[in-house]
Amino acid sequence: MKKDIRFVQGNEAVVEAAMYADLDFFAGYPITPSTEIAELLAYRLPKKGGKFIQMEDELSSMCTIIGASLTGKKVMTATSGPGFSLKQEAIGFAVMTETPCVIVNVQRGGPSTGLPTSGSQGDVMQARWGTHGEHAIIALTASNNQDVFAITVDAFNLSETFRTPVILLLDEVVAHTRERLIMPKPGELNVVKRLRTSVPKGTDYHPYLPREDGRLPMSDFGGVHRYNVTGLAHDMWGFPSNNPKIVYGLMRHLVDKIQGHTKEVTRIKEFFIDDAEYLLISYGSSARTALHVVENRRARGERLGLLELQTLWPFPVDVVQERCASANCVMVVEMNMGQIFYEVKKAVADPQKVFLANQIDGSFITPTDILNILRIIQGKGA
Amino acid sequence: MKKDIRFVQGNEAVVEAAMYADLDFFAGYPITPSTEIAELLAYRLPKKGGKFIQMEDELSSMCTIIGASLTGKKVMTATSGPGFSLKQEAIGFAVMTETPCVIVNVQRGGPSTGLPTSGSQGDVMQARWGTHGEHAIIALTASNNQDVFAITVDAFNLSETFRTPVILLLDEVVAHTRERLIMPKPGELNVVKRLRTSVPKGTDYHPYLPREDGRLPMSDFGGVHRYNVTGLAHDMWGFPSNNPKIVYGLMRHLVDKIQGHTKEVTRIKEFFIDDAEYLLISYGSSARTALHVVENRRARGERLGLLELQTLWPFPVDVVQERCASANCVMVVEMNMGQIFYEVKKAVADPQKVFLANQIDGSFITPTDILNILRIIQGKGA
Amino acid sequence: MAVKDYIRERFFPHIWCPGCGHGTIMGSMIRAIENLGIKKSDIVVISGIGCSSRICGYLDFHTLHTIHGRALAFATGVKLSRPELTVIVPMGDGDAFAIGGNHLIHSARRNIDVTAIIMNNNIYGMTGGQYSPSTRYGDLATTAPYGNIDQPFDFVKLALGAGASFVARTTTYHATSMIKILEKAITHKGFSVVDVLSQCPTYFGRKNKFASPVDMLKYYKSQTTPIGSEAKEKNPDLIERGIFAQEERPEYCVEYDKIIEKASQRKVTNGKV
Amino acid sequence: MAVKDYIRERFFPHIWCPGCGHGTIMGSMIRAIENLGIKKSDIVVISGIGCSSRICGYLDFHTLHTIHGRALAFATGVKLSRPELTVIVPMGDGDAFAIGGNHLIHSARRNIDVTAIIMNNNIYGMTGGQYSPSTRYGDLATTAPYGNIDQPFDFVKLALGAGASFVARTTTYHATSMIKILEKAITHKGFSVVDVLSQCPTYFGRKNKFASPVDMLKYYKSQTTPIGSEAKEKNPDLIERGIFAQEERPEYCVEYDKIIEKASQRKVTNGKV
Amino acid sequence: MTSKENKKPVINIEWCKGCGICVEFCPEDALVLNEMEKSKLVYPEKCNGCGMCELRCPDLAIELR
Amino acid sequence: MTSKENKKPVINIEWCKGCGICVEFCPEDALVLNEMEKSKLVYPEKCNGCGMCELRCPDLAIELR
Amino acid sequence: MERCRILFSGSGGQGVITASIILAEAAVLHEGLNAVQSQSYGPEARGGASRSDVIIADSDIRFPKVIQPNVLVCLTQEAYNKFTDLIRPGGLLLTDSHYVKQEKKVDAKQVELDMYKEVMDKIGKPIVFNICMLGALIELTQLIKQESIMKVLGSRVPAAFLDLNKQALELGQKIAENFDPKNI
Amino acid sequence: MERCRILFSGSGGQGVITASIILAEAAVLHEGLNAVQSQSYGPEARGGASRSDVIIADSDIRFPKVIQPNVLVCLTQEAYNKFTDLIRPGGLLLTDSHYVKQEKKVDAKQVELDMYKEVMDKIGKPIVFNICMLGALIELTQLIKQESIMKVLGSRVPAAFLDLNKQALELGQKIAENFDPKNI
Ligand SMILES: Cc1ncc(C[n+]2csc(CCOP(=O)(O)OP(=O)(O)O)c2C)c(N)n1
Ligand SMILES: Cc1ncc(C[n+]2csc(CCOP(=O)(O)OP(=O)(O)O)c2C)c(N)n1
Ligand code: SF4
Ligand code: SF4
Ligand code: SF4
Ligand code: SF4
Ligand code: SF4
Ligand code: SF4
Ligand SMILES: [Mg+2]
Ligand SMILES: [Mg+2]
Repeated sequence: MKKDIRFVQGNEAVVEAAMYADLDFFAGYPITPSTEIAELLAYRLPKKGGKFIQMEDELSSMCTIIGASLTGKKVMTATSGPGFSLKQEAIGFAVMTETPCVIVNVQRGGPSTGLPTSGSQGDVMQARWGTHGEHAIIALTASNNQDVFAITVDAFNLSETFRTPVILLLDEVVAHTRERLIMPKPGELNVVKRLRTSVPKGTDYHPYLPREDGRLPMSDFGGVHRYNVTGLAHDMWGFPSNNPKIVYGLMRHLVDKIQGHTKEVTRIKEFFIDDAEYLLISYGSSARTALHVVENRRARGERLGLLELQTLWPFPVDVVQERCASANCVMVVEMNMGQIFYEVKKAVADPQKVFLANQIDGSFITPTDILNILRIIQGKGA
Repeated sequence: MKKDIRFVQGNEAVVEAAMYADLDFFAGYPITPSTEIAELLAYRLPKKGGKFIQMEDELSSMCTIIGASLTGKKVMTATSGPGFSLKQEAIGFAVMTETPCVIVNVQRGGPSTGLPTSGSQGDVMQARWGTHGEHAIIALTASNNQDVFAITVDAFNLSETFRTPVILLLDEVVAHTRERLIMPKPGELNVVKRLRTSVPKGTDYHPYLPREDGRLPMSDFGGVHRYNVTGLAHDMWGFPSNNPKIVYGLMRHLVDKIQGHTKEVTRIKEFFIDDAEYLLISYGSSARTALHVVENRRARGERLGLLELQTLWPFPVDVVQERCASANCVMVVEMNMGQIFYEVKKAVADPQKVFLANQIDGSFITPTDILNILRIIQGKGA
Repeated sequence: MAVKDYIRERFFPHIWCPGCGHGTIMGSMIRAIENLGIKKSDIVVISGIGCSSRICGYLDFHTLHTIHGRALAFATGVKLSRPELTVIVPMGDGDAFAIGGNHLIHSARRNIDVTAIIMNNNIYGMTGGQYSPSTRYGDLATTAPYGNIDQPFDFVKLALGAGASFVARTTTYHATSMIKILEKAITHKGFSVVDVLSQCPTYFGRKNKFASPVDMLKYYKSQTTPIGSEAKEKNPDLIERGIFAQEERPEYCVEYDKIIEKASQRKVTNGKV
Repeated sequence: MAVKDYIRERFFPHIWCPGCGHGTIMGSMIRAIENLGIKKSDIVVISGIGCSSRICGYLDFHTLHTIHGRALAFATGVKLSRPELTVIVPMGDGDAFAIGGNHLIHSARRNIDVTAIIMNNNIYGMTGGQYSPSTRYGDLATTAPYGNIDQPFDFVKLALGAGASFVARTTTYHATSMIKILEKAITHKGFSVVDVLSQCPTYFGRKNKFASPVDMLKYYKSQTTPIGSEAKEKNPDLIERGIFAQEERPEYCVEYDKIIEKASQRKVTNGKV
Repeated sequence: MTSKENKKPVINIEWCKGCGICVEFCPEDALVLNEMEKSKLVYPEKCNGCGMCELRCPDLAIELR
Repeated sequence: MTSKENKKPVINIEWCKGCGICVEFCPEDALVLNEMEKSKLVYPEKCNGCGMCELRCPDLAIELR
Repeated sequence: MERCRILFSGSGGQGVITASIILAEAAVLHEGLNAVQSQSYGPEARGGASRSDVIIADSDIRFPKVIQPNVLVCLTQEAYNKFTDLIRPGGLLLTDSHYVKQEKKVDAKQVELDMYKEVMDKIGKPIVFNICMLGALIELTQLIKQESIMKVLGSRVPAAFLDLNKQALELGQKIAENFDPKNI
Repeated sequence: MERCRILFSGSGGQGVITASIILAEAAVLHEGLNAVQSQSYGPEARGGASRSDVIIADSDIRFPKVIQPNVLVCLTQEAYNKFTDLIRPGGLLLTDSHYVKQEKKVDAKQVELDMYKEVMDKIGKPIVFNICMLGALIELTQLIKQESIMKVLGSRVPAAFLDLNKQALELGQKIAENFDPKNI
């Protein structure tokens, strides 16, 4: 079979991947630079009997997909900064009710309306901490179309596996850059199906009682099991409880099911790491610039390496620590004032060797930007 | 003059302090456990010609106070977890437009609806990172009525001084506990007035051109200077710009005016720190339990000390580092899964000596909770 | 089946205060459903946050207790995914028309087949008696200590203005007709809004000089009148009850099926529209 | 004064596409203000986000360019703080009635003295042509490639249902009457909503077979009619324009003054209400 | 539905919260609030089986049987 | 306001975007889009000074003077 | 003085929370003491069991909750069952015989008073039952002076009702004064 | 092949962005090459100057933006003024004489073609001006084969207009072929 090659934007890669992962339902509200995702799905979803709805705002879009997910659908929404802020309350509801869903946030320049059409990576910490209350979350990213595809499929898979919202944290540059996408064949990538309970009708089903392997099989709303779902702290039946023991169990479960599976959730890519003196750590579009620099300097014999993170949350502390151990110097390349930078500092044994190479003026980070900072780190001045 | 002593809830202390700090305008939406603030202000504000309005939701409440602030008023809103999530987009607008305002978030158990009537400190990281886009923020807290009063006045002062939203991050226990409040006399506490431009009518006024001391005098909307305010990246006139130089300057200004003044913004309290072997770090209601433990053990000759943080953001890295230097062991006492804990770990030279003493089951952290963990840290087991 | 077959008995007596109208509405809902003979597993009840919203815990249907004001958005997701289910959304007046007002008008506009039941007690019960968008001018509330200066919405007018195809009003006093109205609302193919006046003796009543729940029901009895009655002509202050609109209009999920049909006939052309 | 005295000339030519109706509305706004003789420094213009909202940059008043959908909430803060100012809020149809719908109906309910001008192009212009709550059934949009199945709001009906005391509709073709209507809306003491049909040739027009802005104005000319005209009787599909409501009702800020008066007469009793 | 005519209210005193609604609006005054503030069918002979007490009780505490 | 009767449209070609609205709806057909796609008062004598071109121009590019 | 930790418990309508606040406020405003008060919110506070924690001391009070009360007041059987085990050895357990039957011995002074009945007999207004309870409490504990309570009531209660409250307070004191432990 | 970095610039309605995408898509889908394309969004994309970056290479392309183009296409004077300094030494600068007057010498092959006029004269439809430009570009750079462009057009353009596009493409090629640098 001939390869199915496309020339598409990152946003289109998201759409193709979501369709590949059996997306059934999308609700959204337009916002630059994520709008193409909605536009394409408005066209694509009905073709396979799926549902697309443009809601009145981002708050309702988020709520709508949660409702749809509970009926057994695979669901997604897509937005950018301001809309991501608006979705936070409902994202917390999805966390608390353990409802699978994928939220795409195509980052643009902030804060506030900021620079709507510029790339940025300013929402990394918000993806982790944007909703109120203690919780854990999964956030993934990618730097090129092929990876965007794979990571999007992964986002759905992890969302189903851990019954949790997964945030796909892209950025304007990745979303809007057109490049090749080789469409994976059906079956080529793993697609995790919704895990449904095997408890038969008439037998008690506990929506919030984890199995031995920690997973919680679901029962579709409208199916044979009638149960309650609430954003309040709740017991294994889904009914409100403020019994400290039950609350404690719930909180630990919600956090541990993610933090405790960091290894399984971690996706990274490594370039010339083994003997790297200067280890660059980057993600999303800025990893492209970082890789450009690494390849370029390797060609001149300089020992640069790149660790590209695709899982941002839970932060892969162990992997980062290990990979940084032998480098003389670590440089985090990102388009903000150091959000992953501080996580790396926290992770490594000798934080004073970690530096930040960044760009915050709305323009895309260039190889020169990185090299200039590298030179300074090397003590060579400006 | 006789002391004016009151017996009030923390929420009332906030109200008294806000009135002391010349609050003119409050907009809010009821939510437990912050509602008393709105209720009391509905009664109090009109008495002095101030305005109280209950809006249709939290999003609009936040926007409404920003509008009012721009006309020259001192403004406040109050909410709790879910409402705080909803305000995030507009908080970012206040950051970007440098509009003074105070946002009270009385924390309750989360995530989602969680435990609406329980105390918690789960929104600490959200206060820092809840809105999209890179930014800086000031967040304050306090543990008892007298401090709540002083810190609330401070919140207004810092908000005016730095032209920035200030988050007053209380918790249910502090908000709902009744205790003594000795009302400061007029003039006893400093009250910073809105800094208005001295540029006369007809002369050009630059709303976003910092003075030499870094401050930006304001001109009331409706006054003699007509200018533009926007959430887009903007120039010194307030007009949209995506010129990288201007954007860079704006971003640095927004962040540096706060991060660069960490020392001025830092409020702490110290108890028995000098010779403390075991240094507890805490804030808000949990600092009460921590202090209880410290005093209790000191009485038995054990060298415990407490560093109570009242400024959470910008995180007082230097102070924490310095105070922790001589302790054998640092214990962060909080009611979440370690939000300030990780900041402390980041700040100190030897992070492995930092431990977490926390409570996440919805009940208030007790001296026994802390002592049990202390015993384990001391290697004495459970 | 008996009423008890529709509830989760272990949570009774329920949490609502003595004489709270919300319980009566719950009873009427159950009876309407019983009369219609809808299977319990075909019903999804979705609520927001408020005293009213606690209804979810008590009903033995698929129940989804969501966040304040957004229940209809969740309902849109459930209904559009599974149009064959009966979706009922009981809401407080604040939930439905303060924070949730936008979702209500947009649901009405789309005419999605969901039944919105407004458990309208003219106050925020759950948070302890603040004024709501249906608190009348001059009424007292904890955030309106000098009397409310907000004009209330007329929920019926607003729902009609937004395009709702079924709009009705009733009260907890008029339990028999409430049941009938709810039956019609639930069977109506399209978005239905039923404004049910419901007493909150604890907060609204106490603040506004109603000595007891009984007094509040007396008020509903004496101060309301069927639509277009003579009494209304004489006393225009009377609140009308009955069905204000019941129209057949294109329903959203049905319309969506047409989209699916159209779409499946067209060929995908390189992902371009 | 001339039109140019009301604008920030250095930003001209403006950013709107050739033939975009938003410019015409801006012109009419300026002329209405000029006719009313209101001082520039007494006017605050507040907008949200959208092509429409860029109007703030161009007008030499106090201008506040806020976030999507919330302009009226900001306006409430400004107006309630400084009731003596004239507050005008130009909004896109999406801004006003999609994400911002709730604030619009609540502003109407409160009857706060703010003038909301809906620059209604039946589309999301800024984001490139998605359907809005006023996109008609069957129209095409980038998110409605098979034709829109949403029913549009009738903004006039909705505003009336929400209790707005001044409601009008006009079009960019009818520039003269637009100016008159805007004058009345601005002077009206209370919340005013003016729905101005405004062409977006770039997205709405192109998708929906309007060859040019001119064609769109022709449509406004031929497909609208004054309220209660004979033409409407013959062709009920015609869109009515004119003033639908203009009523004196208690205005929010005025009411608030009464609260202040009441409050200052009562003694504080230990902070208790 | 079967006819309710011969049925009389049975009150679940565990659920009854004593609001008095059934008592006040019983057309035949058949019900009374007892000393425990619970509704009681004191005059069963008066009861016409109309069922309004059942329908109005906010606590689902009355069932005609 | 002063009478506009003797006034004629003056077009600011820097601002005119050539949308053609003024041209199409001029009651006297006094305006034309020129080769640069800018509006031009080609027949000043026809112009009746009604000012509709000014009022409808989306670019504030016309002023009657 | 010794730090005194008091836990008040009862049902929603009995006014326990109000009484507890009055007590604490009296301590702070009129006796120069420190006091903290907090109460259980949450679903259980509506209709069901309600609880109010008061600590009174002459030094600073940090930890504001009562874990082991010196003084436990239970005004419903449910509250009695729930809280009675918490009491500190040697503490005081006060109940009202109309509502509660003390079923077991605890290592505390157990006082059962007929306050409700007496209020109904002597005053006839159940609304001041809580104040009567407060009277009994201050009599038994000698924690706060009657005048201090009256001052607080003076600032909170409409003048017309002040006398009624005073009667209730004094009634409570008298009942407690007359209490003979042997009666249990 | 050498990595080729192309910067297209012009005004909104000229179809530069579409042309750039067609070029890049042809490289990827029909010539087995890598290509990335991105464009400026933002206010300037509406009405004002628009810009599209294309990189074509036979190896992986990491950094996706064009900083110094080998090939610079300017279709308005404004674009010419703004971007002309960016060109790489030895690169190619292509402009249309109807829109742009090349005012200075740069260290690049400067090509000024009369594409707009020719399109109007020979085809009469300004809409295919961008395709004509593309024809000239592939002729001058020999980067992509004509057939590859036509294949992309075949999948994008309604059948009825395909021929028109072909004409334009070929016209562009011919204009470029005939270009004599001495004419400048
Ligand atoms: C986002 C958010 N804001 C506010 C609240 C607090 N809150 C809970 S219920 C409620 C209103 C209750 O009033 P209503 O909807 O009329 O229901 P009722 O309790 O009267 O039945 C409010 C404001 C919340 N839970 N979430
Ligand atoms: C919270 C948020 N959501 C979405 C957007 C993206 N957005 C900007 S303008 C707009 C709609 C524009 O449509 P309309 O309000 O009708 O104004 P127009 O551009 O048509 O004048 C949208 C969805 C945003 N800026 N903020
Ligand atoms: S507070 Fe009001 S609405 Fe809530 S349960 Fe009590 S009576 Fe009902
Ligand atoms: S896109 Fe539409 S609304 Fe926006 S400026 Fe262009 S024509 Fe006007
Ligand atoms: S059934 Fe009717 S008559 Fe009988 S007790 Fe109930 S209300 Fe009264
Ligand atoms: S109506 Fe129900 S709750 Fe009320 S008194 Fe009668 S039986 Fe009891
Ligand atoms: S209406 Fe204005 S912009 Fe349009 S052609 Fe005429 S002058 Fe030019
Ligand atoms: S003023 Fe009137 S007549 Fe004269 S050019 Fe303009 S539209 Fe035509
Ligand atoms: Mg209510
Ligand atoms: Mg629009």
